[in-house]
Amino acid sequence: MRYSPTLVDHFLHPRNAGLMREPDAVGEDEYAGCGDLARFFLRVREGRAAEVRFQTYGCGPTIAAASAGSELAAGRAVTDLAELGAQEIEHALEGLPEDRKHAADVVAGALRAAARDYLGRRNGDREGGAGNV
Amino acid sequence: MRYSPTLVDHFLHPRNAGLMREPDAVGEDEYAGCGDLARFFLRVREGRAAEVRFQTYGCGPTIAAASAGSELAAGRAVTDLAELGAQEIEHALEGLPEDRKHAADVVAGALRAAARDYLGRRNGDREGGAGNV
Amino acid sequence: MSRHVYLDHNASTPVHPEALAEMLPYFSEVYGNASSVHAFGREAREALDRGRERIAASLRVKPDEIVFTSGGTESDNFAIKGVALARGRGHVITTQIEHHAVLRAVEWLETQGFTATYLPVDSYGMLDPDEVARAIRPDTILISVMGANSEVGTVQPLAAIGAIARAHGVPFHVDAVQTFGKVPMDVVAMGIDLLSCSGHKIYGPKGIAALYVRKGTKMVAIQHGGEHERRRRAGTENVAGVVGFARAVEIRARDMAEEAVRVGALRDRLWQGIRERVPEVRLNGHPTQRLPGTANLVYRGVESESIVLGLDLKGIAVSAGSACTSGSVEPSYVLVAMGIPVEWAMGSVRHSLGRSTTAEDIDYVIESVVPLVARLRTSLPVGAA
Amino acid sequence: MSRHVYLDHNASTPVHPEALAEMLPYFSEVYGNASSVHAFGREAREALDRGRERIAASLRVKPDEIVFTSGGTESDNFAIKGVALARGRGHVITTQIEHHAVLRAVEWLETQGFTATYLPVDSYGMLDPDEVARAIRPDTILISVMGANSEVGTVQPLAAIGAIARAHGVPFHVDAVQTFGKVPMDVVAMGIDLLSCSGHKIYGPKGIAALYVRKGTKMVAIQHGGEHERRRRAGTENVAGVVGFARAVEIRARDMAEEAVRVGALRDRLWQGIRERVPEVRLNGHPTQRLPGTANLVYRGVESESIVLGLDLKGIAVSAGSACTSGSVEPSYVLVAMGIPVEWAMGSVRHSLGRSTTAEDIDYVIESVVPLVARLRTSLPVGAA
Ligand SMILES: Cc1ncc(COP(=O)(O)O)c(C=O)c1O
Ligand SMILES: Cc1ncc(COP(=O)(O)O)c(C=O)c1O
Repeated sequence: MRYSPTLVDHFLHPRNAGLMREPDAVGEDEYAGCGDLARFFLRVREGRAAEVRFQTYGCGPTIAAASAGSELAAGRAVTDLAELGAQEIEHALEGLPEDRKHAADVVAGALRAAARDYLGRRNGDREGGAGNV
Repeated sequence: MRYSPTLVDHFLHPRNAGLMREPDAVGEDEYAGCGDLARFFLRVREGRAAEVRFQTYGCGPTIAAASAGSELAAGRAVTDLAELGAQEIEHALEGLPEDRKHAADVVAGALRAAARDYLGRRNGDREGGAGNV
Repeated sequence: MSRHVYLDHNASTPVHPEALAEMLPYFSEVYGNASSVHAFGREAREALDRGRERIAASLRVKPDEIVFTSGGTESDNFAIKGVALARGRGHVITTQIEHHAVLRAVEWLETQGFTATYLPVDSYGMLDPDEVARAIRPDTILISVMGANSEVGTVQPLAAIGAIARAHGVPFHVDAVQTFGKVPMDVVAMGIDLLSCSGHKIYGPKGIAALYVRKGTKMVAIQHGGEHERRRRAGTENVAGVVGFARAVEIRARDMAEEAVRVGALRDRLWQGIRERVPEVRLNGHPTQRLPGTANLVYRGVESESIVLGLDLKGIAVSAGSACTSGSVEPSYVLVAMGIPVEWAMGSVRHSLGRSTTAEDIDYVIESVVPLVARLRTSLPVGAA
Repeated sequence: MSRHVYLDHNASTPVHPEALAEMLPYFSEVYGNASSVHAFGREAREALDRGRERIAASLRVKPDEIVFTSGGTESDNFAIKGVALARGRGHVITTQIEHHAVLRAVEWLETQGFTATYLPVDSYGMLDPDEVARAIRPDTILISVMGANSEVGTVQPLAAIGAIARAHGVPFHVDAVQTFGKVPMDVVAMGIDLLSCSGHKIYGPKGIAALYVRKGTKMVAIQHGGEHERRRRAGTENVAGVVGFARAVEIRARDMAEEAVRVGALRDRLWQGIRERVPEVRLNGHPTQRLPGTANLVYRGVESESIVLGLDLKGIAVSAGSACTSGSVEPSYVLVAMGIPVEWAMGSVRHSLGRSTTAEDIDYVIESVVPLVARLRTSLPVGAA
């Protein structure tokens, strides 16, 4: 098999797939030139990702990467997720073939975007609040 | 085998090969661009080839063609040999591959040359004689 | 994964056991070089000549009109570049849905100062012969149209195109790699001047193919060296390959009609089974002018590669219309040329049936694909968000 | 004709039984297209990758520096045209004694506006590296020199030539079709940038070969189509061929040194046996820098083809240095380049020994050739007339 058993397992049984109602943050990334797309929803409690859900469109590795990404993001500090690297996703999948590295890229990108969306909103609140002080 | 059993037999056991002392006629032909060469010697009695010998240099089919040519020339009228066609040689060998047709050409050419050499010498004699009348 | 179902016969096929059996002596027993004049060489030459005659007979052409090559790609390259380079310059007509072996060869000619027209096709993948007639210019030197498309199976109106080519005195090349041995062809009646066909698509070995070149067609060699193949293609001849190819061709000629009916019925069973149970699926290609064993399906909103992977994990081999290699995916250029919307075209899956395919195989594929598509769609609906 | 003696191993060889055995499953069992992503394709891909690794290991290079092709001729064409067309114009250096696959490819480049120098060799068929150095010009884009000559077996001073090429920054191609697997080679130490090698000359199958392309060598594909072989050579890969080739290469690596000694001794026995009993015979080629199994003899005044035929009728396969095809014979261009007089060169006969050759074979050849040459000479002495 080209793909690790872990990747295959995520593909066959994706964790945390689907929409989230009223998320605290949403982030999306698309792989340039490629149709692959991932979107993550975060529910944040005390600066941590309490709940993570995703939607994705793409080849098997992208689906698996999104599932693995949702698992490793859960419980993590949002500030931490804002700097998430693709290698961590790839590591969680026990490797990716050279021509499928974009699966990790697009998922890491979407998670970072969601985290930054949250941090941006909070900053916006604070800034807004600061104006009222 | 590419070659007929008759051809192979002539190649393995060439008839009438070798020099002739004091022949009545000699003829030679060479295949243009190809190293193949045949030379025929005739001893003529009453307008017929009483004895035929040849020398040749060339590939197997040329050697065989010379041998076959020497056999079919023996006993023939020299005027007849002066018009000998390559097809007759080829026929005597039971065929030649397309790329070895030159074997028959060069042998027929050498036999014609020998016959014409004889006829030329005789004409020379007669013309010389006529001047004396 | 206990079950194995191979529905990728348009990619490659197993060598027919009879073809393999006939090839075997030509590896270690009859091993002479067919150019050698001694007995070992002549034995090889005889097998080669005989192979040429057998393939020529099946195409109903003359043996010396067959040139052996190393594959469909080489045959296509040879036909296109060989004719074009013999002219030096001019205009080539082809279609937007050719195999890359043709497209890239024509594109290369464009870099060498030739010009080219890539004709569109309709939504069935069919070329309109009138388009060909309109595209012909005084400097047109070649028309190259595939016999049948490998992705969707649409069979082109070759006879009509051939008649136009003949009327204009333009050489006509047909890439018949997916056509020869699958649907009836009459090379002469169709006015074909050059025809590519290949071993491994029709149960012959990989690494051997042929180009038919009608006598009198002006072309030059593109692989230079010794004087093999009547100086048209240099290189020691692959005798075992030719023998296996020849046998495979004969077997196809024998079995083609019967197989077409059997495989066509299985393909219909597949399509019926899926359309009844999966919403938003469509079948691409022409309803009647098509290869019997090819079913190209698209599932809206689902990416093909995830279906290929899902089925692969069930032991089923199909192929994605669009392949994401080296990071760049396009929807299949064939489907795009047919005007299939991109969100559909990204989800195309080709099933190509063959000799070994059974009704049980088909039912297993249907059983496997239905929940797979459902899962891929329901849990991962980006479009719906 | 009861006895069969094959002394034409430079023309082609039987597939080694171990190589054939390893190939067999890749015809009808593992038949996927190596470009397909499903399990059937991956199995084929693994065999292909593994084959590439095995051949790379034997050459001590990296697997992705190996490109598979259909034969030595294609490898030579690809190396020469691929490098030249990447540059667009320039000057190519080669020798007068290359195989036609190289000569004709370089000649073709000349028709495309490139220039070429064909270097002479000495009377042993040896190229002087200084000649190479002197021929290099600012616009020289390629040096192509064969590893060993197929007719006379002379092995060229590759390391010296490679050093010169490297010093001038000119890519160095070696046609090693007759060299690889027969004499030790060190691709990297010899400064070789491109190396052609082929299956059927070393007990692998016909129809498969490779080109080593050192990483960083600038070249373009010449066979266009799909993205196989890292976009360097389009076309479905011949998996069975690669597997058989890889095994053959490994066997050669294992047996080469021992075989060289054994076969070299048999060749000496042949030459001694003949020279003692036949007047006016000479051995062509280099006394020490040579392939172990090649003996090129010339018999003064006798035409080679009649010897080939005479031996053929005894079941012995040898080859003529000069071949009279399509009506035109030249003496071997290799012998002419070596300065062998024409009346000698027309009588050259190549004996190429191999794995199966025995001392009995050699004695039988000597016994057969002695009376044959005598008969051809005594009964048919044109020169003497
Ligand atoms: C229509 C068509 N032409 C050409 C080819 C090229 O054949 P190959 O990859 O065997 O060289 C193929 C197969 O992939 C094909 O389907
Ligand atoms: C030195 C050399 N180069 C190239 C070739 C061409 O190989 P092939 O005929 O297998 O394509 C040969 C074999 O004939 C050869 O001896």
